[in-house]
Amino acid sequence: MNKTISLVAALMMVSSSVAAQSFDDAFNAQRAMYGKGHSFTFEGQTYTTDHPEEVAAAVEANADNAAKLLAAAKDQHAQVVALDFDWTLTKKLLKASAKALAGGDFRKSMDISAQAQYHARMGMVQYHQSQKEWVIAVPE
Amino acid sequence: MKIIKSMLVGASLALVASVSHAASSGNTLATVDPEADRLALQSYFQKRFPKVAVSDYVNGIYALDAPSREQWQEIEEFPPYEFDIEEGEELFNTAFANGKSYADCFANGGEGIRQNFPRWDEAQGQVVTLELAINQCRESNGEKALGWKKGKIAKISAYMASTSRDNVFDVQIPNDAAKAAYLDGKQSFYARRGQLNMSCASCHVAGANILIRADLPGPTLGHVTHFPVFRSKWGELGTLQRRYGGCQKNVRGTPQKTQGEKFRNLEFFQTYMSNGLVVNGPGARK
Amino acid sequence: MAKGILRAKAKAKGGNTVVKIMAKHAMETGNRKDKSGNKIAANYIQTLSVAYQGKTVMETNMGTAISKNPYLAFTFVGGAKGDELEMTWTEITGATATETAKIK
Amino acid sequence: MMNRRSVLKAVFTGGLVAGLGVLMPRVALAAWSKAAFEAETQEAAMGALYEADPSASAEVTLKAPDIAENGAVVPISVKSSLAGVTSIAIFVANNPQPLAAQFTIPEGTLADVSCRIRMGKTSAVTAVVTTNSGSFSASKEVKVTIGGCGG
Repeated sequence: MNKTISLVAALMMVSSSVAAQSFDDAFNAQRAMYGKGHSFTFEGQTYTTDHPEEVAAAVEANADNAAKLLAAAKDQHAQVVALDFDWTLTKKLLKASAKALAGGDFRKSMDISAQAQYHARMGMVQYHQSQKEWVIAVPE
Repeated sequence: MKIIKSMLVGASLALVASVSHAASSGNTLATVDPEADRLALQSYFQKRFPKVAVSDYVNGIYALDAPSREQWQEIEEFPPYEFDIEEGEELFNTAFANGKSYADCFANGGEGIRQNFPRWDEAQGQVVTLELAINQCRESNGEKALGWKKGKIAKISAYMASTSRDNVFDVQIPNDAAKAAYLDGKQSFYARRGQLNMSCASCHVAGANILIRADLPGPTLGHVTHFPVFRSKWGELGTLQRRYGGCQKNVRGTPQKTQGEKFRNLEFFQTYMSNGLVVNGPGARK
Repeated sequence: MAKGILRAKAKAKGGNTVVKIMAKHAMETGNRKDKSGNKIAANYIQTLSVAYQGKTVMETNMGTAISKNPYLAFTFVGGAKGDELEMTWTEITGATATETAKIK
Repeated sequence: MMNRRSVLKAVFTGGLVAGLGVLMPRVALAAWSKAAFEAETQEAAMGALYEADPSASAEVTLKAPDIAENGAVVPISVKSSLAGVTSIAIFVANNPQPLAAQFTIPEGTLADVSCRIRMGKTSAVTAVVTTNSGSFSASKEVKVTIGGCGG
């Protein structure tokens, strides 16, 4: 369910960006179609559909790494909160991650942290896009 | 189901794209022209719904959708907010501990003045909404401020609106500071936010009368005229800014502060867009 | 006299009287649960009857499917401006009251 | 609000209605019928009120929306051109308790009533008009949607 929502959001990010067939477009389309862990080629190069946060989380699951990822996600979240552009789900994700960490489920905590950090980062991307692009929605 | 959802959102996005032109009114303090914005918005809706009279937009979605209009008219036969107007009148006329009352805080004893709110307050250097003025009145008379979203404040606001029915909205932008607040509100209205990446305009300009899941969003023209509203969903009366918070949650964003600067500026912009239309609050909505 | 829970609009028109009544009542069905998961006890208006000059002109029995702030509209033959209607309601709890409204 | 006497009275009348119900189950018109209002199927509710199943009639007009704006407040009107109408009842088949309301129409009151009902989900809404010569009905499906923002 949550995944679907971010998928929709990702799709929408695509349609609101101006340039055609950029790497971001291709990435987002592939991601929307296949989810994470899929490979695709773009201009001769092979890429995966993982978000940077997911790549960062693809390390050994232990207390130390989980704590680091959670801290990074919280930091990113604090930045988007300061812009007044945070998404409702992120707070819940951070809580869920902390709970998993406390319960010793490091893998789960790390995956959730990655998702939370991605949300927070996208919120910031959205903020900056909104500042520039709000004008195009105004009727003439 | 999930696919349908993304398709619907996609459809409304496509519409956004089709109305995206360079606006004649600018996005800087030097170039922004509120009156041009207002006329552009009116002509946008007139082009999309040529059969709907501008004056009918005070009825929100019911100006556009006949089946829901019929149900709404049945509700308006005996609207649920009548109890709230009565209670609001009582609250309004109840004296504070110091013997003064709301009537002492407002022009014309508080009657028939809804159309002038929100207004730019030069002394305070900020936009003052009717609800803010109500609480400022309380605090200056040594009373505790009321909660912003529902209950007493909404009832008092509803009563004050009811004494102003058919008065024409006349929000003034007297100087550059006020214009800056207007511009900030305009930007808030058109800026996308939340996980669903939608702006107020996604639903209430481009998306007006287009199904978003099972709902038909109302047009922003005339949007504020009928507030506060008794929403069947709430089962009670609520203020405009309560609804703002709800909308921001609907697009999966954390709501901004009720009666904070952002929301007050948004209300300033949105009400200016409805200048020339009449007060018909309080209203009943689904 | 304290105000009751009923509001009525009764209008004499062409020999008939059109009556619209709304009651301020939550109409708890007994099917809802509160935040801690306990059932909220049913409490709704069961009956509402309207009399004009001692004669019953409408009697309504209501169930759980009636909306919050119940609404009732009907028309009876006769009635004149200034005359009074007597409206009696009874809750499932047994509480009951009679309120009046003038025909306009 | 509620005093001891009214509770006692309620218990007493409640008992009386139940007692009457046993004796003559199908004629309790004016009294609030526990059997009918608390029945969990439309069949049972109708069974408690009517001798025979009501027959569909074009002379019963049920006005209800195709799609309810909000299931919590659905405006319903029932009218009939039949002669000698004594009562009108409204049923919502898919509600937990299908009988919504029952109106007794004395002579001199028009067979034309409006009310607002709750609907938990999409359902057939049936109006039954009872006259001296039997019971007649009209039905309509009313869709209830769960909205994203409004409902």
